[in-house]
Amino acid sequence: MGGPEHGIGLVAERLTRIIGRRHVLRDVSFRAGAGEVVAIVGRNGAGKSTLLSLLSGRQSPDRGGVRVESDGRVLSPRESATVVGFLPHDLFLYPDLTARENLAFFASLYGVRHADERIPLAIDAIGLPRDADRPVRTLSRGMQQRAAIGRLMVIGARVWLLDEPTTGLDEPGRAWLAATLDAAARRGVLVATASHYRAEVEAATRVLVLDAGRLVLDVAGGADGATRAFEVIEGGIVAARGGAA
Amino acid sequence: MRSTRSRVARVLAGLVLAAVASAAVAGTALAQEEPRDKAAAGAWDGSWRAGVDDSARDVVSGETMVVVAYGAVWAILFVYVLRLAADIRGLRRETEDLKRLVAGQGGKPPAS
Amino acid sequence: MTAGLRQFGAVLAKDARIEFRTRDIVYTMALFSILLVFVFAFAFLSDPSRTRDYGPGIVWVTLLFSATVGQNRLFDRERENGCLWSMLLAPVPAGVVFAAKATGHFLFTVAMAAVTVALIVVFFDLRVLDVGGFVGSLLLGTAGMSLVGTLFSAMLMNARMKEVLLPLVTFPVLVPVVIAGVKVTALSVGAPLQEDAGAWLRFLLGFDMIFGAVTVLLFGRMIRS
Amino acid sequence: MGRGWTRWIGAALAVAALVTMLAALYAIFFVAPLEMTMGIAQKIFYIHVGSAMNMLLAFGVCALAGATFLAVRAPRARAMADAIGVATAEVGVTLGAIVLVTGPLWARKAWGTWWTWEPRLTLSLMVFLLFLAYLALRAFAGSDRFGRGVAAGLSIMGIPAIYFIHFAVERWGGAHPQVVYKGGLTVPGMKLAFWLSVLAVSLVTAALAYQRAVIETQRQAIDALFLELDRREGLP
Repeated sequence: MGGPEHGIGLVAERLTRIIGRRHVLRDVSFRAGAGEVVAIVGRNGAGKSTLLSLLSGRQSPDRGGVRVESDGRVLSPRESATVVGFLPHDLFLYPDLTARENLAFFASLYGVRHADERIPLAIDAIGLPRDADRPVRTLSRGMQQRAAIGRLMVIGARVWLLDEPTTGLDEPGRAWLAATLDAAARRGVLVATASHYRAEVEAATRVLVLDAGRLVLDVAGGADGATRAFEVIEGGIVAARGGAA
Repeated sequence: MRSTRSRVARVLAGLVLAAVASAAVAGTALAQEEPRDKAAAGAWDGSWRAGVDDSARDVVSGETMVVVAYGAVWAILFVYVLRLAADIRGLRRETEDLKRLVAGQGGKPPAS
Repeated sequence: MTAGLRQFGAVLAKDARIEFRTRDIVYTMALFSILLVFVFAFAFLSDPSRTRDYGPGIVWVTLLFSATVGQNRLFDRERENGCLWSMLLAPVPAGVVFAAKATGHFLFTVAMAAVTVALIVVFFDLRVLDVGGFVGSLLLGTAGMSLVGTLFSAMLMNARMKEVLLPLVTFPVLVPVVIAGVKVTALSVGAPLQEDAGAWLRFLLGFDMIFGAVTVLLFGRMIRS
Repeated sequence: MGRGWTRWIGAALAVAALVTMLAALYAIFFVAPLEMTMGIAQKIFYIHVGSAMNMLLAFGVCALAGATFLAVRAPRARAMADAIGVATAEVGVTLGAIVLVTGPLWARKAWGTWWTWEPRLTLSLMVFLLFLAYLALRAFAGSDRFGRGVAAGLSIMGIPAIYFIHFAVERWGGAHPQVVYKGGLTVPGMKLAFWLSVLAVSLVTAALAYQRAVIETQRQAIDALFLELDRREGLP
């Protein structure tokens, strides 16, 4: 696992998000470094999407904060925006533009240099050469998912935040995603995904378990990490309280 | 049971108040409305004074106007004070819910 | 600064491309405005010699309502996949995103207005004497509408009652634009008002500049509040 | 703000408002002489203009509160700004209702029509509409921070909007600004009645707005308590 000092780092400090009279997220703190693949798991409504939304800057926390570091230096909001890529549940793609046009638009928005070389590479990498010129609206959910990941590649994000990226992906699609995330991690990208699937948790280098907005488990990934995580989710709060104390 | 009856009563009171108010306004308007054709003398010079019509000025006595005006002022202020009272009653009800929850009698906190 | 301009261009080009492909904003506005013109044509007991009196009013009511109808559709493409935030999370000043969207709306509305106003001039037999003032007031007025309208249509993108809220919020602010616009349009078709069209045009320009600054500054703050 | 302390201020404001209002009414009906052209109906003028001036003042305070809400990060300051914003807006709408009821009654006697586009009357109508839009945004554009931020944005934009509306409405009836009806405040008795009623309406506005702000602060406190309950719910 890359040391947190060099390369990109993401620090969440006592993140709290309140909506109406409920704590959607309570005092969540963790630090992740380059090369890590962090799986964020938990029941529906545990706060997974909210956590990713806060990490990306889509929502601002009621208490606490998020910092992006590069080689130990804290990045400014503008710099952070350049390196953080967010793939929310609603994909961030214009349905009336084709995949290629979407990638070109975001490349110029992020000021990506020699985009004309990066885009074809990304299109091949995400396996959409034939469908790159059809409006995204006409693609299947799985293909749209791939195009959305292509967006992260094109803008050269060093932190990937993905909200349930496997929805709509078939078996080969899931395998492709796992391989893509793994390759990205090896390149020093910090990957964080909210997910349900055991396979994804096992492939992760680290597992964060959220329950009712609280971070109840933060352990290494792999087979046993996944087992403990899903025990905690099924067992509910009491078992985790005992286990993690 | 008491709360729903008082809410129904309050709604009825509000409706009656609104009906009376609108009847009063309509009444004064209709009472002395007589046909008045505003033949546009020449081209409109753009000024709002073109609408001035001195013949209709002294149709309703000044006293009525003053009574209606100051009556309306007090009515409007009174309605707002009623609204504040309703707000306070709402706060008191929410405090009751809170006390019940804190005392652990269960029950879900009301949706915010 | 050049980065900002490039990003402004990227957003505007994106909107133009989508609009060229789907045409839903311009069609919505064009159809709505043409229907409005027909309604006006039949609604006014048209004494042909007096069209000068209500012609300008019709132009501006049609323009205001069509622009607002277009506003509601302007962010539909953003709403579908949450794309407004895809732009705001990029290293782009929020004001640039706002300015590009407002400019987009301005261009679409001007394109629609060209057709609609021509129709009105024909249907209501308005003899435009001062074309400069006539066109100038339409451009400056539309700019004001685009600035104020785009700010609130962005904020109301997900609001349930946005079709009602948007006019309720923007019309009071746009009353001066309509007053000034109708004045200049009336003067340009020869209404006998002893007024200086230039003064009203400067008034519209002042409105656009001040509200341009206010809306650009407010956008970032309001979207993230 | 301790309970006793706030209750004391609320009561003091209410009493002051009532006393001043009674004094103003006395001045209006017993001190100020009858105005020649309009007779007794001119007495509507005092409360009408008093309310209109205070509505504008309320809008200014609402805009300041809106600016604070958007500019400041500290939660307590934002909550206070939000409370003041909604309080001044609601009382502003109440004053607007008074202005738009007494206005036509006044216009009927002064100019023979229920409504004229006299510059100040028109401006009052527009400020009233802006307040309504503000409250509508708070109600329908989201009850969370975002909805309040949009309403705050409108209140800030209201300031330049009012300037442009005022300018345009003044010149709407021809290029030269209209000679605005001064209400014939020539005699000292009338001036006393006028300024007393402006003061009276100001105190009424302050009393009502203060009470509404206190209610809003208490509502925020209750929300915070529910939140505290929610926070403790998960702990053992």
